[in-house]
Amino acid sequence: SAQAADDTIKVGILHSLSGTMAISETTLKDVMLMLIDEQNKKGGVLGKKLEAVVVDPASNWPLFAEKARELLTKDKVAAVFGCWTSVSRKSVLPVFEELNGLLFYPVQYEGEESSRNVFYTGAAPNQQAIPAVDYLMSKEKVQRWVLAGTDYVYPRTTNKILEAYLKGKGVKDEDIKINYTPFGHSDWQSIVADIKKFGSAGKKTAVVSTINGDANVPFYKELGNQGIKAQDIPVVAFSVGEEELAGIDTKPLLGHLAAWNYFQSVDTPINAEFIKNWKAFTKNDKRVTNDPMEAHYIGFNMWVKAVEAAGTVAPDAVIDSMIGVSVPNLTGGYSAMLPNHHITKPVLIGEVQENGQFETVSKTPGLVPGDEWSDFLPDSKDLISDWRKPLSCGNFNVKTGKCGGKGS
Amino acid sequence: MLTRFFLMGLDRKAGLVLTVLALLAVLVPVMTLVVPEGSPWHLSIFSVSLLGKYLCFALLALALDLVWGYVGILSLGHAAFFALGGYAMGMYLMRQIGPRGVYGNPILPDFMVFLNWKELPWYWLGFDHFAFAALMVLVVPGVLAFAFGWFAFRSRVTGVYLSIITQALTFALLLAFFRNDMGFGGNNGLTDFKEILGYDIQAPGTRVGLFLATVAALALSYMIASGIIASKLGKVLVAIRDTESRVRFLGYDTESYKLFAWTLSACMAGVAGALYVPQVGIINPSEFAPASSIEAVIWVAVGGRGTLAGAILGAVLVNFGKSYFTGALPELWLFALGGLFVLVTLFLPKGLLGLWAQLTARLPSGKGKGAPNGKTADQKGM
Amino acid sequence: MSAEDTLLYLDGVSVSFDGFRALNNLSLTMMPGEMRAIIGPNGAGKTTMMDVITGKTRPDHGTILFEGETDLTKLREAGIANLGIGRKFQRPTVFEPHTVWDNLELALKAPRRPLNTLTYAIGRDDRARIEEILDITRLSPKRERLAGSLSHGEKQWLEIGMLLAQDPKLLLVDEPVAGMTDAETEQTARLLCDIAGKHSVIVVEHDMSFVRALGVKVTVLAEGSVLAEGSLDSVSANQQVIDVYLGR
Amino acid sequence: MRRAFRWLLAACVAIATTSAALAADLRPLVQTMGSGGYAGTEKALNQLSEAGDPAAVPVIEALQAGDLYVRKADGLVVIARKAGAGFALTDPLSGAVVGEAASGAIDKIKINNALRRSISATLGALTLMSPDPATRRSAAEAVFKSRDANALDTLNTAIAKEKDERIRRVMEQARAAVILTAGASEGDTQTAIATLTARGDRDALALLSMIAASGATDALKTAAAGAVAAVEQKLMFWGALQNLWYGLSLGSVLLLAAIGLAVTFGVMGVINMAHGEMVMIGAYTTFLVQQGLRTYAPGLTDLSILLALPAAFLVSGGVGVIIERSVIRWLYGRPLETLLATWGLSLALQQAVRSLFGPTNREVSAPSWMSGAFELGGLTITYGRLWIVVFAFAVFAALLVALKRTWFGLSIRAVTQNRPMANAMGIRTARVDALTFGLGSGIAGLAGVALSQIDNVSPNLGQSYIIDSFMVVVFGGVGNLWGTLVGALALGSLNKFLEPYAGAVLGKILVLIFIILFIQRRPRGLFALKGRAVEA
Amino acid sequence: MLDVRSVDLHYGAAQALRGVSMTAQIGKVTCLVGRNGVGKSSLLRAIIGLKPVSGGAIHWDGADVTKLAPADRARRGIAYVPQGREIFPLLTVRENLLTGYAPLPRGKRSIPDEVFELFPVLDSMLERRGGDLSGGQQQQLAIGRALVTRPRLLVLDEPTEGIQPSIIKDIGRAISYLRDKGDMAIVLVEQYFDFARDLADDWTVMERGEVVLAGSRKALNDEDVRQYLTV
Ligand SMILES: Nc1ncnc2c1ncn2[C@@H]1O[C@H](COP(=O)(O)OP(=O)(O)OP(=O)(O)O)[C@@H](O)[C@H]1O
Ligand SMILES: Nc1ncnc2c1ncn2[C@@H]1O[C@H](COP(=O)(O)OP(=O)(O)OP(=O)(O)O)[C@@H](O)[C@H]1O
Ligand SMILES: [Mg+2]
Ligand SMILES: [Mg+2]
Repeated sequence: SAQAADDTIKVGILHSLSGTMAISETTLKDVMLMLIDEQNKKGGVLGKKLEAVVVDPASNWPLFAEKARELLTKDKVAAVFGCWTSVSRKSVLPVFEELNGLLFYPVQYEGEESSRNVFYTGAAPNQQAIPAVDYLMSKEKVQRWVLAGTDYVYPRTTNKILEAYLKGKGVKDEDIKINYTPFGHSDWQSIVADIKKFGSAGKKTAVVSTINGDANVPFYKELGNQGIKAQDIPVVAFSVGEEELAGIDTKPLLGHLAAWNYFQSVDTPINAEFIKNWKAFTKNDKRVTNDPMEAHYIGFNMWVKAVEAAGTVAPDAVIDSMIGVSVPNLTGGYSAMLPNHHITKPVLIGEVQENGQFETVSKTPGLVPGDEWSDFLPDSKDLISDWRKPLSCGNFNVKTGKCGGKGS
Repeated sequence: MLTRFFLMGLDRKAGLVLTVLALLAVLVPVMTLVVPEGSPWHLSIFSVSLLGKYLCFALLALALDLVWGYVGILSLGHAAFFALGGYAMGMYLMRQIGPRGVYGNPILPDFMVFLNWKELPWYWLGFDHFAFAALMVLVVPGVLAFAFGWFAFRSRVTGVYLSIITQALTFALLLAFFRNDMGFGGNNGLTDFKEILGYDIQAPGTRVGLFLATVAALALSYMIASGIIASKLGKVLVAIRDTESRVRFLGYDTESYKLFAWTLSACMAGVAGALYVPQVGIINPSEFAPASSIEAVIWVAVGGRGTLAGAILGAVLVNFGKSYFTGALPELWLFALGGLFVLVTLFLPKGLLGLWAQLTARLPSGKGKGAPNGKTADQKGM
Repeated sequence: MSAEDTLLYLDGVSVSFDGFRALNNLSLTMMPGEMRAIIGPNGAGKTTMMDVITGKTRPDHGTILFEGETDLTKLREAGIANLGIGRKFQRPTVFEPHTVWDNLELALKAPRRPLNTLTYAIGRDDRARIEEILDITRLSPKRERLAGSLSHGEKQWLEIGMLLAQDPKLLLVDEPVAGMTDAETEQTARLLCDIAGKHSVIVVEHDMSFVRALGVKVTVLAEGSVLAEGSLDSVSANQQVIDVYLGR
Repeated sequence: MRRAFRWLLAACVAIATTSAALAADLRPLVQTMGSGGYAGTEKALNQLSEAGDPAAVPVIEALQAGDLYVRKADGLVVIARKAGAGFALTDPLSGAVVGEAASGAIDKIKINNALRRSISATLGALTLMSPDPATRRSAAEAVFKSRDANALDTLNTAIAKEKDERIRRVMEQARAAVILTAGASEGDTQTAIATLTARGDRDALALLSMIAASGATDALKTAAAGAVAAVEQKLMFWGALQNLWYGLSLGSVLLLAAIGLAVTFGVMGVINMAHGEMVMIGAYTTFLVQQGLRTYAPGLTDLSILLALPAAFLVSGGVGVIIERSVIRWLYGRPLETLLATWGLSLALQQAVRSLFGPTNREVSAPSWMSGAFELGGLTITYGRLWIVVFAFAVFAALLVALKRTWFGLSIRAVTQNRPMANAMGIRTARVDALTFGLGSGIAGLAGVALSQIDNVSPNLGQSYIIDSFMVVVFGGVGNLWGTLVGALALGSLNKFLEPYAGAVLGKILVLIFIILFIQRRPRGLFALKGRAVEA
Repeated sequence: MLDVRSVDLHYGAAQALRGVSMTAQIGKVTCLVGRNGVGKSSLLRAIIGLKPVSGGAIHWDGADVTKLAPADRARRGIAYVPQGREIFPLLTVRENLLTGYAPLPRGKRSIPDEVFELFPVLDSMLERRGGDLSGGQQQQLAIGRALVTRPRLLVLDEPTEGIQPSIIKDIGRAISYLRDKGDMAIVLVEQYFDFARDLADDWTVMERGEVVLAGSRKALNDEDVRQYLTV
C-alpha cells in the first residue's frame, strides 16, 4: 500500500521458500520476521514501524534478480536481507548496485567480492576454513587431507585456498585428495570407501567437507554405516549446522566437526535469550538455531544502529554509517563492520554430539576480521577493499596503488 | 517467393498476434521513455524487463510448440538450446566487461582469474565480436540439435524414448556446465554484465532496445513458424505427428522433415536464450535443469498445444502468474500454480486457446471432453 | 527365370519372427503392367510379403528386385515408395487430423523433399486430379471432413484414393473390399482393372467374387510359400487349395 | 549388557586384587581428571594408562560415555546418571553412592576426538584380559589401531592365556603392529610381516609399506615388499568385488525408485511427474510411524521400519487412488496432459508437505538391525544396503507375480491396452484404473520407506529421484518389468564402475551420454517389445 | 429380447443416429445392413454402451440398460465383436481369451470347447501375442473371446471381414449353431450379402442414420434389402 510507506519502513526478505534451497532459507525468513517483530516491539526504527516484505524467489537465480528489482523499485524497501547461494547473490548484485540498494548477505561464502551495496555478515574463508584446518593440524595432528566438495564455486574456491595453504605448510601433493560430486549426490558408498582407503595409509587423515545442502544427509548416513569414526578420520564441515543435523541420527557421528562462528550450544545469556525467543516465535521448542541466523541477527542490529546513527534510511547515508558499527554477537562478544563490508567474528570449532548439537572444542582467542580477498590466491592477494571515503573502492590494488583490480 | 511464404501463414489469428506485438513495440517505448514517471500510464523499466523476459519465454514456448504441437516430438530438453544461446550471448557480454572486472584483467573473466587460469580457453575466442557471438547463438544450439536429431531420428527414436534422451541431454549439459573446469563460471555462471554493443546494459534506453529486439524476434519467428505450418511441409509434419510410418510409405523421408523442424526450433530457442540473458543479467547452469524444460512444456500445454498463439499466451500467462504469486502469496503460490495446471488440464483440454476455439467454433471438432473412454489421436505417441 | 524384364522379382525370401516362419522361401515375379491376385489362408504371409516389399520388414534372406535392378532390401521405406511402389494397408490408415482433401494432397505425386513441400503451391492440374479422385471414391461431399471422423468403409475408400493419387508403378493392395457392400466391391474391381495395364497391381483379397471379377492370374500362398498359381478356376479346383483355404 | 559387565568387572577386580590399596593409588589421578581442560584430562588419562590397573576401567568408560562429572561444590569427580529431575552420583572407583545433585551443580568432563582416541587405546590395553571374549577382541583391535608400545607386555600375557583361536589371531596381529611400529629383532619382524600379510587389509598394507620403504635390513625390505605386493593383489580383487556390490546396491535403490513408475508410467502410460512425491509421502509416513512409536511404544522403535512398510503402502496408495479418481481418470487417451496435471500435483504436494512438516529435513533413524556393517571376506557390506537390496528384489518379485500371474494383473494389462474394449468385455475399468494407480503409488511409498534410510526426508526427496526413475524405466523398455530390473542394475553398476575413474560428476555425465547412445541402438529400450503388436 | 427405442447418437455436433429403433429376439439372428457410414457400427456401440446415446432408450431382458456402463452390460450377457477386432495386442492369445472371464462368476470360468472347435488356429497359437496375429486370425480371436463370456446377446460387427472363405463358412455354421441352441440373441452387421442372407432371420436396414426397412426374412425379399446397398 502506497500510503503506508510514509509511516513504516519496509524491509525486504529475499529468501527462497520453495525449490531446492527452501530447506535452508525458509528459516532465515522466519528469523528475519522475528527480528523485525522484536524491533517493532521496541518501538521500531526512527520512530517508525518496520514492515517486512516477503517474496519467494523460488531457488531460481534470475528470479532472485527480478524479485530484488521488485523489492527495490516497487516496494521501495530500505534494505534487503537475503540470498543463500553465491549465485543468487551474484545474480542480484548488479541490481543492488544499479538501484543503490542495501543487501545483507548472511552465509559463509568463498570471498573474492566486495560491493558497496552488500554487507557480508557470513564468514569469509579465513573466518572458517583456515582456522578449521589449523585446528586439525595442531590438535588432531592431521597429515593427510581429503577435500571433498560439491562441484561448484564455493567448494572449488575454498579448496583452492586450502590447497595453497596446506602446501604452504609443507603438506605433500600425494597427501591431498580432492573429490567433487554433483549437487544432490546421494550415493556415497564408493566415495566414503575411498576416503576410508585414503585414510588407512598410516598417516592421520581428515576430511574437509564443503559438501552442500541435501547431499550431506546421505553422506553422513553413509559415514555412520561404514563406521568411519571421528577419532579415526574426522570430518570437518563448513556447511553443516544444527539445522542439517536435525535430519540425521547423530549417534554414529559423534565427534565429527564443523567450523562456524556460532553454535546453538554456546553458553551465553544473550544466546539463551535468542533461543528462547526463537522457540517462542516459531511455537516449536524443537526448532534449532544456526550460524546464518546469527549472521542475520548481527546484520539486522547493525543496520538498525546505522540507521539510527544516520537518522535516515537513505542508502548512501546508511552505507557510510555502517562501517565501524559494532553490535553484540551471540557468542558473547561484539562484531564490528569493517571497511570492506565484512565483519569481525570469532571462529568456533565444534564436535557433533549425540543430541544433534555441537560442543565447542576450540575458539579463536580474539575476533577474526573477514578477509574478502584471499591472501592465498595469486591474483587477489594484492587487493584490498575499503569503502570509506576517500578511497571508497572494493578492489584497490596495493601494488599499483589503483582502484580496479590489477590491470588498470 | 518469400513474401508468399509469409503471407501463407497469415490468417486471422496470426494477424491478431502480430498486431498485439506491434502495439507492444510502439506502446512500451512510449510509455517508459516518453510518459513521465508518476503518470498512471508510465511503465517502469522493471516492467519492461519483465515483459521482455516473458516474451523470451514465449519464444522458447513457440519453438517448443513447433516440434511438439506439430511434429509430435515432445522435447523435455529444449531449455538446453535456450541456455546454449544464452551462454553464447553471455560470453559476448562477459568479454565486453573488459578491464572493469574486479581483478581488472582485460582478457580473462573474473572467475577464471580467481581460479588461476592463465589464458582464455580456445572456445572463448571470437566472442568479443558481437557478430560472431550472434552467429554462435544460432550455430551452437543448431549444430547440437542437428547432430542429436540426426542420430536420433535416423535410429527412429520416438515417443517417450526421445523425450527421455532429450532430458538426458540437458541433464548432462547441466552437470557439465556446473563443473568449474568447463570454463563457463560453474554454478555462478556468467553475470555482472556491463554493456552490449557499447550501450550501458542497465540504461533504460538499452533495456527498451532489448525489449524491441525481443518483440521483433518473436514476431519474425511467429511468422516463420506459421508460414511453415500453413505450407504443405506443415501438413507433412502434422501427418508425421499422427502416423509417421504411413508418411514414410508415401515416400516422404520423414527423418529430414523432423530434422528440419527440430533444428529450426533449436535455433529459435537459442535466440530466445540470447535475448533473455542481457535482460535478466545472468546465465547459470540451472537454466539447463530438466525442470526448466518441463516448465516450458507446461507453458505450451497451458496455452494450447498445437496453436502457436497458445504457446505464446501460455508462456506469458504462466510466467506472469509466477511473478505475481511469488510476490503476493510467497508461501502458497505453488498451490495456486499447481492447482492452475490441474484445472487447465481437466477443464480446458485444448489449453486456454482451446477455450477460445471452443467458444468461437461453429462446428465443434466432435471429440468429447476427455471422457474416460475418449480416444483421440494423441494416443499414438508423445 | 531372369530378373531383367520383371517389375518385381522375389526369390527365396524368408522371414521369421521368434522362430515362427511367416515367409518360407517365397518366390514370385511380376511383369510390368500385370495385375495379380493373391489369396491364401489367414496367416499365410500375404501381408508379410507386402511388408517385405515395402521395407517395413527386413527379410532374413532372399532377393527382392524392382525393375530388375534395384535391390529393395537395401532401401528404407521412403526410398522404396519413391521408386514408385504404393501400398494400401489391410487396416485402413489415413491421416486422421487432416481433412480428406489434405490426405489426398499429401499423397499426390510431387517432389517429396522438405524444400519442395515448403514452397509447394497447389496448381490447377493437381486440383483437378484430386477432384477426380474424390469423385471416384465418392468422398466429394466429405472433402472438408477430418479423416478421423470417417466410418471404416469410408477410410478404406480414402486410402484407395491416396494410392491412386500417388500414381505408383506398382500398387500393393491389401484387402481393398473388406467392409464394402457388394456393389462397391464390383466398382472397386472395375477401378483396379482400369488401372492395370498402365500400372502393375498386386491385390490380396479373400472375396472370391471380387477375385473372379478381376479376372487375372491368381497366386495362392500358404504357410509362407506359393501353393498354387494359375487362373482362379484352376486354383479353385486344386484339392489342396480347397482343403486349406476355400473349404467346402 | 555392557553395564552389567562393568559392574561384574569392577567387582572381580575389587575382590581378586588388594583393590583397596590400588584404588587408593588411583584416586588422586582420577581426581585430577576434571581439571585443566582437555589437556588436563588427557594427562590424567595417560597416567591411568601407565598405571595399567584394570580398576580404572569403569572410570574411563564413564568418561567415554560422558557420564563423568565434577561436583562444582567440592571438585569431587563422580559418575552421574540421570535420575528423575537431577542426577544420581556414584563414586567412579568404588561404585558407592555419593548422593544426588541438580544438573546445575555438576560439570561434565568433556572429551574431544583426541581424548576419545586415547580412551580407546587405554581401554584396549586395560581390557585385553577381560573375561568377556567380545571385549577382548575389540581390545585387541584397539591396540592394533593404537600400536601402543605400553601394551606390549599385557599383549604377550594375553596371547599366552588366550584360548579362542580367532581372538588370539587378532591379538597377534596387534602385537605385530606394535612390533613393526616400535621396532624389534629381525626374526620377530619377519613373523610380524607374515602375520600382517595374512591379515591382508589396508591397515596391514600401510604398515607393510612402511617397512618396505624403511625396513632395517634389505632382507626385511624385500620380505615386506613381497608382502605388499601380495596384499595389494588381494585388495584389488576385493576392490573389484566391492565395486560390484556398490553397483548392485545403487541399482537396487534405482530399482525401488523406478518400480512404482514402471506401473503408473510403464503399464498405465501416465507420465507421472508426481511419482517422486509418492516416494516422498512414503518417507514421511515412515517418519510419522517412527515418531509415533517413539512416543507411544518406545520399545518397538526398532520395528518402526517394518510397521512403516504397510503404512506407507496404504498412505501413498491411498493418495494415488484419490489422484486417479479425481484427475487422472479424465485423462486416459491424453497421456501428454497427464504430464501437465501430475506436474501441477507434484508442486502442490511438495508445498503441502512443506507446510505440514516444515521445509527442513526430518530424522528417520535406522533400526539397529539396519545399522552398521559386516565383513564378508574382503567386502564391507552395510546392513542398511543389504536390506535394501533384498527388499528391492522382493518388491520386484511380488509385483511381477501380481501382474503376470493373477487375474488382477491380467485386467490391468487388458485395461491399459484397450480401455473401451476391456470395458466391453466386462472388466470394471474404473476400479482397475484406480487400483492400478494406487498400486504404483503404493510401491512408490514402499520405496520411500527404504529411501528414508539413506537419503534426506525432505520435501525435495521425490524430485531427486524422478529423473533417474524415468531414465531407468525408459532405458529398460517401457512396459517391461524385467527391463526395469535390468535397467536399474545396469545403470547402477555402470555408474559405480565409472565413478572411480572419472569421478562422480563426470561419471554421471558419462552415464547420461551412454543412455543417449544406447537408445540410438535400441530405440525402444533394452527389452524392447518387438513385432506388429507394438507397431500397430 | 433387445429393444432399441428411437435412439439418437451424436459425435460432437454431427448426428450419426436419428431415432433408430430395432429389436432382436432370442434364438434369432437379426442382420443389420446398410452402406458405409450409415451408422451401423454407431448403433452397435450404443447397444454395447461404448458410446452414450443422446436420446431414446435401450432395453435388454426387460430392463432399461441405457445408463449402464459397458462392463455392467457385459455382466448381463451382452458380448461384442467389434469392427477392427480390437484385440489386446500385447496379451497372448490365451490371455485375450481369459479376459472373457470378467463377467463370469468364479465357478464358471473356463474356455468353452466350441471356441477351439470353431477356430483350431487359436489352439495352436495360444502363447503368441494377439497383436502379432494376422488380420484374419485376430478376427477369429475376437469372436472366440466374445464366446468365452457365454453371452446371451452376441453383437457382431462385420465378423467376416478379412477372413478366408473356409472359415467364413465355419463362422456361418457357428452362428447358426448358436442361434439354434436357442438361448442367444444375435445381432449381425454384415456387408457380405450372401453370408447375411443365409443367416438372417430378421432384417434391419439403415440409411443415413435412420432405419429405413425392417422385417422378418419372410416378409422381405432380397431385392427389397439390396436396393439400399447399391451405390
Ligand atoms: N511380428 C510378428 N511376430 C510373430 N508372428 C508374426 C508377426 N508378424 C506376423 N506374424 C505371423 O506371421 C503369419 C503371417 O501373417 P500375415 O499377416 O502375413 O498373414 P496374412 O496372409 O496377411 O493373413 P490375413 O489374410 O489373415 O491377413 C501369421 O501367422 C502371423 O501370426
Ligand atoms: N469417432 C467418430 N467421430 C466422428 N464421427 C464419426 C465417428 N465414428 C463414426 N463417425 C461418423 O458417423 C457416421 C456413422 O459411422 P459408422 O461407423 O456407424 O458407420 P457404419 O455404418 O458402421 O459404416 P461402415 O460400414 O463403413 O463400417 C459416419 O458418417 C462417420 O463419419
Ligand atoms: Mg493380411
Ligand atoms: Mg462400421
